[in-house]
Amino acid sequence: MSDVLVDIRQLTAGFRSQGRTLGIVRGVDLTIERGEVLGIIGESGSGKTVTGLALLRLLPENAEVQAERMVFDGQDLLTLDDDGFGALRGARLAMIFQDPVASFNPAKRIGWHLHTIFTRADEAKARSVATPWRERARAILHDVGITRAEETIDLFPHQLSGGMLQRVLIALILALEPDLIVADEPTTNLDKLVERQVLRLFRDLQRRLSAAIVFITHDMATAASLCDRIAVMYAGQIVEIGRTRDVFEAPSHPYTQGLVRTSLALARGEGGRLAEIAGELPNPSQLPPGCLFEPRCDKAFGRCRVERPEPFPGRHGRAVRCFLAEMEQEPS
Amino acid sequence: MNSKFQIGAILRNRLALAGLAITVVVILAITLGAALMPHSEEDMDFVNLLMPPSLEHPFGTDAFGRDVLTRVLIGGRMSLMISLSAIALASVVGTMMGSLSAYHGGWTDAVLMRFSDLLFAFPSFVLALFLMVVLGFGTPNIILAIALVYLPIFARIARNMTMLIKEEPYVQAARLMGRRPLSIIVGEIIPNFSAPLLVQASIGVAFGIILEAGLSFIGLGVQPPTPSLGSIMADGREYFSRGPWVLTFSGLAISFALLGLNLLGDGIRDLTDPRLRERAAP
Amino acid sequence: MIGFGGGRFDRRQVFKGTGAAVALTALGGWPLPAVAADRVRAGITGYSVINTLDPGKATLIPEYYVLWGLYNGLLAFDEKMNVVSDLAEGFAAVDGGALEFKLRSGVKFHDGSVLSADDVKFSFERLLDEKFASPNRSKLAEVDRIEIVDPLTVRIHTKRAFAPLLTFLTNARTGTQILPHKAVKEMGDEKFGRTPIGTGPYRLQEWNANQGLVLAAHEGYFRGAPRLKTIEVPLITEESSGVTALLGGQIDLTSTAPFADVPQLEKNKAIKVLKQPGLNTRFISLNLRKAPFDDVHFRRAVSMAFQREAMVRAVLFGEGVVTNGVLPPALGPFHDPKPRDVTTFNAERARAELAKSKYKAKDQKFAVVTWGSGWWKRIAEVFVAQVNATLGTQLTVEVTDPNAAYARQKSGDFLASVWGWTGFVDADEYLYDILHSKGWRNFGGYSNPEADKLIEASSRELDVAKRAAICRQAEALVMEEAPVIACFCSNIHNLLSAKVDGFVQKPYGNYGDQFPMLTVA
Amino acid sequence: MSLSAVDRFLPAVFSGRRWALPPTLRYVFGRILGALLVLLIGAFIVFLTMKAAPGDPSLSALGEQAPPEAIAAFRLQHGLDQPVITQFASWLGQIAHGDFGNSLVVASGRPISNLILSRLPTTAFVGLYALTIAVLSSLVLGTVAAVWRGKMADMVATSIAVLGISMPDFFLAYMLILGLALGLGLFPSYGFVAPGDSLLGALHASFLPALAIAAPMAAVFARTLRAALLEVIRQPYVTTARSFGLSRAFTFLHFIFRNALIPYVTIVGLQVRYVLGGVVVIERIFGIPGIGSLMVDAAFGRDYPLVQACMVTFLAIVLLVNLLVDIACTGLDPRRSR
Repeated sequence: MSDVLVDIRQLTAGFRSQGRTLGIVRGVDLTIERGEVLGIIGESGSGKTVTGLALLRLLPENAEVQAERMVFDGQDLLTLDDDGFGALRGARLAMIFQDPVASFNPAKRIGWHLHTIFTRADEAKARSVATPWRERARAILHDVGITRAEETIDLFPHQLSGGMLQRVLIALILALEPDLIVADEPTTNLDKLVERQVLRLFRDLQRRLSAAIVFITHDMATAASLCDRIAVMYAGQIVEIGRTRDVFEAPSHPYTQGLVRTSLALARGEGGRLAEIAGELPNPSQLPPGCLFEPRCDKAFGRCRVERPEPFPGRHGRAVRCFLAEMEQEPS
Repeated sequence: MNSKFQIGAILRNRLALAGLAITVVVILAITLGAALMPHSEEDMDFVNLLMPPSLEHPFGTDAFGRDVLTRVLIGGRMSLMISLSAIALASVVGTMMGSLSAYHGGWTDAVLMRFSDLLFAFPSFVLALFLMVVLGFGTPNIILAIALVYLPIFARIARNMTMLIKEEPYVQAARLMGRRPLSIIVGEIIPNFSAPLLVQASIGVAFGIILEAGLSFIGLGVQPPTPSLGSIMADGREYFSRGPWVLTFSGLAISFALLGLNLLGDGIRDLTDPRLRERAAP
Repeated sequence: MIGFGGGRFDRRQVFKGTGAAVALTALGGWPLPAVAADRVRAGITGYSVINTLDPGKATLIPEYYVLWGLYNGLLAFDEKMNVVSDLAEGFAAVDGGALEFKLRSGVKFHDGSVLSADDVKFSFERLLDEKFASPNRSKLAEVDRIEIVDPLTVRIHTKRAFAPLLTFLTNARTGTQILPHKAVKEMGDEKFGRTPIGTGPYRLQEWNANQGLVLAAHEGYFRGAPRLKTIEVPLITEESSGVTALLGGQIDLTSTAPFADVPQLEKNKAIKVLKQPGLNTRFISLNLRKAPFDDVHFRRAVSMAFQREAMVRAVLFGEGVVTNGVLPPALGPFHDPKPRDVTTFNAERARAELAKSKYKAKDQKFAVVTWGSGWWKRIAEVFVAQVNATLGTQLTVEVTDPNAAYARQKSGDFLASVWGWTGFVDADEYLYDILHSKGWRNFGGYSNPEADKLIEASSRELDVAKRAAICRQAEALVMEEAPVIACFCSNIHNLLSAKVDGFVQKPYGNYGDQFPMLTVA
Repeated sequence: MSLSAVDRFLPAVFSGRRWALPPTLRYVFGRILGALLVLLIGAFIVFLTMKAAPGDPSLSALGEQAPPEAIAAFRLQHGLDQPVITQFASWLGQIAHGDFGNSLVVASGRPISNLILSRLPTTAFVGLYALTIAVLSSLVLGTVAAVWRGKMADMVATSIAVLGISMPDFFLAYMLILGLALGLGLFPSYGFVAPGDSLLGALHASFLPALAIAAPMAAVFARTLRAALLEVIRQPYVTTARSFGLSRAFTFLHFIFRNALIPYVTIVGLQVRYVLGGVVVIERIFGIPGIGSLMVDAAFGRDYPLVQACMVTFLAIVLLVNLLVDIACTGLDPRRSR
């Protein structure tokens, strides 16, 4: 058994609509190692959420997902039927969603959610736990920093704040003890203070479970503070991937460079507007013939307009989808 | 993941399409078709009383030897006319009532909406029956009764929508510019919820046809010799065992027309209510 | 709560254990359409209201249907409409023009009391009492006083000779049925109407307003206890529902039948149809006080402008006969079968009469009032369509409800209205009430002194043949002026399930009086 | 311990900070008061409207042969010649004592309250029967249509639903009589068996009328359920449930269906108006002695006090059901209780 937990080759995903398929994810290659935190960064529409959902096979029915290879812990996910996949979810794979409020069943109390998850986890791990569920619930809520656990158990989701709910959600994941957690912008809807607390929880979570986390975000700084590696997505492709330090300190793709610039500007308190990358994501039905970033790229040249760049590998697992990176590397 | 879905989507569209087709066929039938019929809906033929369906009379003849098909077509026109008038009346009055109520708030709101709630709390057919007894017989009274039954539905929609829209900046601006409330309501507010009104109206027309038929069926219908679908059915019920075709065909005709209207109503709602459209992306 | 649907029964009956089938039903089994042989379900169809079972207060046909089985009159009709004895064994004219009635001895009321002359005197005087305000008071209006000769002999003195008196003392739509003096006094009028006591073959056992009644056999009935112990009488508002109920086995007998269904039902072996032309008259009531019907030529024109035969076919599906006046064929010698020109369709003559009239056809746009959704409505439809076609008028139909139509008749707020009467047993009720200038059913305001004299004379003539001749003469005189437009007389029907026998139909539309005659196979 | 048991076990009892009862009660009381107010105003408007109606109850009450003296006596006895205001005042006074007065025409001289109380169970039985048929069939149709949305099953279920709405109930009633009663002889075409006498017999005898009333309702319910299920299926918490690997059945029952129940119950409650409306014609066709046929008889007979009482009864039933649905929805949807 290697350290590679997830291995994905040429993942594509799109949605059928009015007889056509609109591509969202266009050939993503990804390996995730056990226990690592991988950040996926991109603006909305870049395909990062769809990638995450595709990983757990949670896309709606009108989605079309294909891949050359999708392996989780040695198991071929492509040949797995829906029931088999369902057995993996919640047991070994889990996901945290952007909107904690909408993630809870509004008709049920917090305690019910916890109880349901305990049952699911015990069933997945084929164990029986003697501890009364209420006690377990109290303990796990304490673990995620909810001090008034006893009361919280009896409350309905709508009676809790977003931050509290995100904590509860993390508690649920904690109870499930999965090997891989996909977290889709889990802190986006929270204010700065709560966000910091939740991020700390994530770090705890990762440490306690030694689970791999795919942390999807649009915020470079958040990613940098948490992740071991970072993948930058643009228009359904990973344009740059590498160790956080490498990517952050020496962004290679012009898009990554833009993101880092923006992030630094924000951190310095400058208005981000100037530093933002001008332009918009390409329309999926009218993709440019060459590099997908070319229309917005200030460094584009002739070749970029006619040829689509392949990932150019670098040191420490670095890969960049840009002809410039290829040229820079060539002399050495 | 599955390709059947798409077929389903088309099929669902097809249902709406079928609704449109049926409605068009029905409208053509009660206008052009009725005009082309060789028989008159009123001329009695005492030789051919209660004749079963034949080539000459596809739906048979009634107790007066009148061609049932012709009467169904003309009656359909009458029923539709009654229902359309009633719904038009209900939508105009109800919308104005709801909008004014929401716009002014306070006592106006309390009184108008309590009245609307009250109308709404009676079973629709019971209310219509009561109104017919009070108002007396005749087509204008049927229209009035159906309109009163349907009024609160429009009032509610209008009130809810106006509540939302009246806070919009452009409405506030119009108010600051000193425009009269009525002009603001008619010019700025109502046009902004014409879509749900339209959906409700299309459903209402079907509802009105059923209500008219029900009233006619228990003997509170339009005045003879003018036929309406309900009065033809009421006649047919009188001699159901002797000439079952009269009730059966007029009943099937009304069901066919309502099928079209309902499918069409569904289609319009799907088109205008974005929440019901299948989303292209999560 | 008692009901009358499939397999209905009342709980007491079950606990008594009569009939294994019924008992099984109670244990949750399927309702069985079969009934025990000692009961019959006789539906009153086409009606939903019975207000009172006090003959002195009764006005509605369904009330009579039931009370004919609860009471007896002094006299009764046989199936040929001959007056025969009932509570009176016989009668004779005594000197001074009075009628003397000998009562049967030992006749018992439902409460066990015995009938005596005092009960007769009380019943009639109660009817005559103005404070009691009986709707049937007119039947005895000519009675001067009632004399008790002995406990079983009564004399009725009239103010003057009054021919209809005997028919008015029958157990028909008369109100002159005999009540127990003591019981009525004890209960009071109001209560008596709800818990009636008579001498009839059945007594009231249960009564659910607007739903139906249950009658139980009167064991002390003077002709012997009836065979059928229980008669359920559900009120079935819709005539057509009555037919489906009979076909479905939920009832055994109906009081009427929808005209349209009769031919099919006659072919159905599971059902017996009894029918004959009934004692009724259907006409278009005209308001002679207003234009255009104040003009005799216009009335005649309209009367000759439509085919009554077509009307009978389209309205009654053939279940009736055209009439040339108000006296129906079932009145025997009183009816004149000879067709009259004025009540026979003739387009040319109709238009000729119209030409003589001071009114122009094209100006006539008034509505003919009718009601309901059934055959009353169809009369107006056929009438209006034909008259318009023949004369070029532009009459319309106005459908209201029976109540509003009647209110308008009484107040004179109409020009023409479909109208009719049913169940009248004496020619006087037709001629005097409808056509005499003082008749209270003369809504159109018709007045002809010559006719008035003839009608009055007819009621003084005790010889039937002579009286009938005067009546025919009066009718002929009146109809020439077409104060009402005679249309037809409809058949009366009873539907019986094949296993029920013994019902003898009489032209006035009898019902409850036949309950003791019924047998169930 | 099953999960639903847990859910039931969880409420208030153990926790300290509990406020649920007083506001909820206050809410319920408020609603009851509001309903009573509407009832009162409704009764008032019905009374005034009825007085404006044409026709004369004395004519129906006494029949066509009634002479003028009898009519005058009747009008005097029932105060019909008094001013409307006087009549209304005495009517209100009676109602305050739970007395609707006596019927004038339909059951002359009988207390209306008795009449209505004797009819109410019948209508309630047929209505609830119809409602049960409608709810059960719509649960199946709506769920099938939503789960297999866009597929053949959806097509079939949706088509049945649309057909159900498109067929007037009274026409359906006649077709049912023609086919199932007179044709195949499976059910009686007429009459009513009281459930107190024989429950099976009652269910059998009232099947056709209940079905005729239920069909259009079932269609509306099924469409509502389908739409609600489809709406809920798209909710993020359903995706969350799937991401937890919870079984399909569990997810459907506790996440999807449970939440779709809220709009569904609301619509079912609203449709009670429809049930009561349908009852009027259907009761008449099948000869069922319920409030509906009473109302029709009263209306045609111009039995003013009875029509008024029927209208007020109908109003009261609708208001009561609305109240119950409201409370049920508050129970179903914790977000409502605030």
